[in-house]
Amino acid sequence: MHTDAAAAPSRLAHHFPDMKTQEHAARMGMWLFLSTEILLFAVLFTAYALYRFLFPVGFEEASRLAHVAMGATNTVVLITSSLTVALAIHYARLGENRKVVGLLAVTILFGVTFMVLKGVEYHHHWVDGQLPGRMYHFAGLSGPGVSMYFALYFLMTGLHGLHVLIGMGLLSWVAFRAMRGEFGPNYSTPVELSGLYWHLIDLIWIFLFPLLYLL
Amino acid sequence: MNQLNEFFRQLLFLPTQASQWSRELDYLHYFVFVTAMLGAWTTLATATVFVFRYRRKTAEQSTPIVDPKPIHEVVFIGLPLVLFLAYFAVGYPQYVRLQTPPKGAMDVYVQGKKWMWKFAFPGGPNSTDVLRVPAGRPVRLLLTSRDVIHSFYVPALRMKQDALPGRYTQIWFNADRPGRYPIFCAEYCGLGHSSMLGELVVMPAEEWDVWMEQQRRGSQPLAQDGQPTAAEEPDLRGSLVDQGRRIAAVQGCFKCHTVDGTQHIGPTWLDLSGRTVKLEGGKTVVADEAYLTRSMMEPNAEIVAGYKDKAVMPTYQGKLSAPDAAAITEFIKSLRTDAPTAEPQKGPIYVPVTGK
Amino acid sequence: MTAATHSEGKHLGPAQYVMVWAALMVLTGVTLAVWKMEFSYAARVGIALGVALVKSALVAIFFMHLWEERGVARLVLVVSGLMVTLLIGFTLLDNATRFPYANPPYSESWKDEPWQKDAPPMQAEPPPIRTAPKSQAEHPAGHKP
Amino acid sequence: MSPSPASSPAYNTPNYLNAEKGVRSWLTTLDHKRIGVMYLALTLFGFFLGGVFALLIRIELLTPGPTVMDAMTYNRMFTLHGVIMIFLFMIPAIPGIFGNFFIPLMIGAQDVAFPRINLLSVYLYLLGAAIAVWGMIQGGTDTGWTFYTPYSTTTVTTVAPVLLGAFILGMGSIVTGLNFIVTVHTMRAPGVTWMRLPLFVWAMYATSVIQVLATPVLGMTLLLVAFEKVFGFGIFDPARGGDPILFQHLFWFYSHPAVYIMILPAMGVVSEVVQSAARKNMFGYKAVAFSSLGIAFVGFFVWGHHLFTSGQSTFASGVFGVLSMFVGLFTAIKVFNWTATLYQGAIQVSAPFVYFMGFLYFLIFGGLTGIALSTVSLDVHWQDTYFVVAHFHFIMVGGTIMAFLAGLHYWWPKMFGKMYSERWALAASVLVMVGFNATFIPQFLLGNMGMPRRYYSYPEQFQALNVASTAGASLLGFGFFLILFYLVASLAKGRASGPNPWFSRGYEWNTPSPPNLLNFPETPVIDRGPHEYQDGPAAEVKHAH
Repeated sequence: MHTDAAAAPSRLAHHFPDMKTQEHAARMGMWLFLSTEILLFAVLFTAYALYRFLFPVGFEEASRLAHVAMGATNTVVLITSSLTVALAIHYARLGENRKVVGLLAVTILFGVTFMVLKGVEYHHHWVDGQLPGRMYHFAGLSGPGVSMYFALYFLMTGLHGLHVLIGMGLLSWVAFRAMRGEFGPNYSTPVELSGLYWHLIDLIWIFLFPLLYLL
Repeated sequence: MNQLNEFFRQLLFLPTQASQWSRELDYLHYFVFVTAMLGAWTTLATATVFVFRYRRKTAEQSTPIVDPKPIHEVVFIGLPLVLFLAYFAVGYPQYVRLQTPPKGAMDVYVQGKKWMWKFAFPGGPNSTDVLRVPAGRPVRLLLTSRDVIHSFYVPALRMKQDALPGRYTQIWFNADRPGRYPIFCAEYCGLGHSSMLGELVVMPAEEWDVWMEQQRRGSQPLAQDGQPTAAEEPDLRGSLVDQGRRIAAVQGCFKCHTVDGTQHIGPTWLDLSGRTVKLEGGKTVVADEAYLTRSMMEPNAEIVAGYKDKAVMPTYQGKLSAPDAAAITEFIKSLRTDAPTAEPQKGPIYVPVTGK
Repeated sequence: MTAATHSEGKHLGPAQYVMVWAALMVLTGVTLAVWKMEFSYAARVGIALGVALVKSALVAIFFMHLWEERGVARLVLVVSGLMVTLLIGFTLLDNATRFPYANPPYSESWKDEPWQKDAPPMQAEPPPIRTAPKSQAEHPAGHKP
Repeated sequence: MSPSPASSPAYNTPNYLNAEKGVRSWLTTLDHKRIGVMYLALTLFGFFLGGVFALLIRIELLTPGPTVMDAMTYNRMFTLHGVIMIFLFMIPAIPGIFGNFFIPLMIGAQDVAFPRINLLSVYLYLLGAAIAVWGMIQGGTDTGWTFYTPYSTTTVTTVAPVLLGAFILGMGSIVTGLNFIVTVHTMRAPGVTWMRLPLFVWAMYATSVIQVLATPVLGMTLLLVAFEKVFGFGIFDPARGGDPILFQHLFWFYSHPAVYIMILPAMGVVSEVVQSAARKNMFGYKAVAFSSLGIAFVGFFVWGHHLFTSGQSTFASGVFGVLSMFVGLFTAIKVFNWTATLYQGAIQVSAPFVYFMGFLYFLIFGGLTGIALSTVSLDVHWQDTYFVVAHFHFIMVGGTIMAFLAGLHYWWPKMFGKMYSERWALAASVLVMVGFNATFIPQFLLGNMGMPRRYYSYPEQFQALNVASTAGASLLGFGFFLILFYLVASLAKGRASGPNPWFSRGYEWNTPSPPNLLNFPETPVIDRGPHEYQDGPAAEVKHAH
């Protein structure tokens, strides 16, 4: 494969010498952005580590209230959606836009599934009063660290869920562009970048699932 | 040695040294000061010499390329590193010593709250703002706070420790020079941060023993506030407001009245002065100086609405002189806030979650 | 994709992606299996985190194409990971070694220390951890047996 | 460098200032130079606001008791001063202004990598600033810029808007840093190798790494505080088992590296100024370049030195203390190399150089007091006193602002093509430096005496030094106004500076002043390092104009 800037002159910004530099820059920018996302979650992971260290019993008991079956299903859903995105990128590079659209649609469907299951879980916790901090009023379990677990549970899954929503938005936009047949061997950057974002969401969930549901 | 110490202490505007630890800390301070000054001025003098020696002669003068040899950078790195690590090697053990109380140290519980210091000896007595300790004996402070973070700071001891709400931190000292030293709050805690002053009274050990003996003789030493010794002159420093605060603390007013708007056994003093107060029985009265003084002398004559069952305040007739009462009134008048919401502050409550 | 940073022949095909996916599924199964077994606390934490690390490495290297990426992009993830470790590590270092009562009340570090008898009461005895009575355990999913 | 000379016909295109006209063309510009100028106007306005609050604080402290305001107003004043100075001036100023303007010029690029995102950062700055300042004034925030819990979560004043504003400002800062990293990696002209990068670019690169890695932590932490205050989540709430020191850990994980976000660009600026003013290549280029990265890296390991008296463990304090020494070490390396650069130079004592000398002086003393503070035991006395205030201002005002002024005077002719009055500039520099010393040396002594910071009233023995400090502050304020006055006057009446008034060989001087809308008519090819003056006037890029 070689760069063919002339084939897509409109995509080359004036300040870049050629397409390959421009795409390299875009990918590097995305990676740096992902690192800020990781650091954003790092705060919650730190709080989690600290309070788990301080209140091991409270956290263990509280995590028994989490709905493991739904969590596990969501894990499978997200990992599979990562596969579909990876395949979408693969076909975008080959210029097979129809396959890209299909795979992205499946991915978005997985995203919807994830959010629905998450919503069901939230609903159960809400009904039972298993809520963060001062809102916690679940009669079945009390003690030091319990409401802290739910504060972190809601913050971490909430922030993650927000990212899933943003990711679904990004993928819909990319799918729309794929529908117009924009991607090919010379141009697949938007698919790749939004794919990176989706994989990061998966990557964070891989840690959230055992920490919040299983330990 | 002593003169040298005194010379540097005054040169650097440092307060009295009231403990051996503070003296040793100051020696490190002098060492850091002298070496840092030498290093700094040597560097700056070198730069200045270069500025005068290498002035530009023509606008586009050429200069040689000068690159460092490895030895240059080794020296540039090595010299400060050795010096900085030397500072640390002296300073860190000192810090560890301050954080490790010796066995047999006397415990004192310190509670910061907006905006005063409360002290409690195990077995009594308690006191507000004034801590009396014996000279030459190690004292461990266990600090906590009722609301936000405060920091217990005694410049004369060069010692500071934050008081955290809901938990304890510790620090210890061994003051060896009798005297009265100010206590500051060093962690910003709101409106009264800068008036959260206290006093550390270091008494000769025998005197302190006698004083303690007297304090514990009462029927309820745990509930009792420490009183000043008879020989002590009243502290007349500061404005009338400061004095009023001190007198209120000694008289135990803060056991029932708060100054930060929190409701307690008695009505809060914050924004009290000038306010129209509703009384039991429906009457109202403006809280002016006369009302405030009346309330001290005949507290049960005009009971504030809602406090009927809690009307436990004793009369201070005979306990408070007229100037003392005036000083307290002034202090109450100084307590104002223009807080944008009228709702009084609810401090955090320290009851565990019971999950009901 | 252009050749700038992706050397020839390093591209993965659908078959490889499916293999990675299968590996991820197996590892998820391992995590769940370990959770069902009664290992010690430390072992459970260790295995769960270890498996999560392996899984995230798989996602990063294959799905996110670090395999074909050059230079800085690889560094970015490693450095972010380092910073996260740093933040968690130093914070825990402090809480694990500090004066026990400077940690929150009823936390682990208060447990083994005999609290001074004459301390002014700060709060009542720590409430015991009370677990859910039977009637509460009727949720559709997820309760640990 | 062998680009077309600045006088060649290729350069007879309009410069970036007059290429397009009208407010709209400024508000929608994607040009990095215009964005730099917009940052100049915005951050200077922030600096003015913060300065006014600083003077009000100093006036209040003239007498031990109440002077002109009550305690609540005073607490709001220092909160406004801190938040505005740090988030609206110190952090965005040098990267926003000089970074945007000069990084592309210095690496031979036409623009930064993501011009649209660059413009977005300006609007994020505006939005964040508006929300934060509005929130502080409307809600009367009185927490100080550190937002320590549980004070910030229990105070009766409004805090959430300021936190949100700071979060948005943080996003702007991240975006700028991200942009610079990618720019430096991907857009260097042929011949601009890593070892030929101007030292300002090195410093900005290191700064950007910190911005990208540290700022999200602050953003999330502030959001947690807002959640706690509004919904009572209890992460930092002692009543629910939360640990207030956790907030301090998270806060300083950003805010300590943040002081390097403020000082590293300053170090980059003076590296350029000193080479140009002394007509010398940097003595120990690699040492200076890599020490920037060293500071950025080690800066992440030292945050705990803000917590020596907070209840942090003794052991952790030791670890943080000894690591802090290494940050000081990297700064010392830079100081020695700058000094050695003067050796055998050809020094022109102009306004930028005077500010460089001022910077050197303030950085040395500010840095050494920093080392003294991280000598763990001494900090127990100084923590939260005016000594810390003075140390911080020595580095931030004495260091960053001196460097900012050095850069402003050095690059002013490049940015606007006009020369200011050198005589007025020298007079103002003396005023600023004397005023600065008079303001903050008394504060060191106040700290030694034990006066805690954020004190509205104070015991009488502290008054004399406080009065001296206030006097110095008014001198300082007057100096800044003088600078503003002659710089603005130079725009209207100054003589044209020509492309290279300093006869500098920094890469950015190979463009006309002000530069063209398109920086270079064709991609330049670089064949020598910046600031090499060994071969006489013959090698100078000649600019007939």
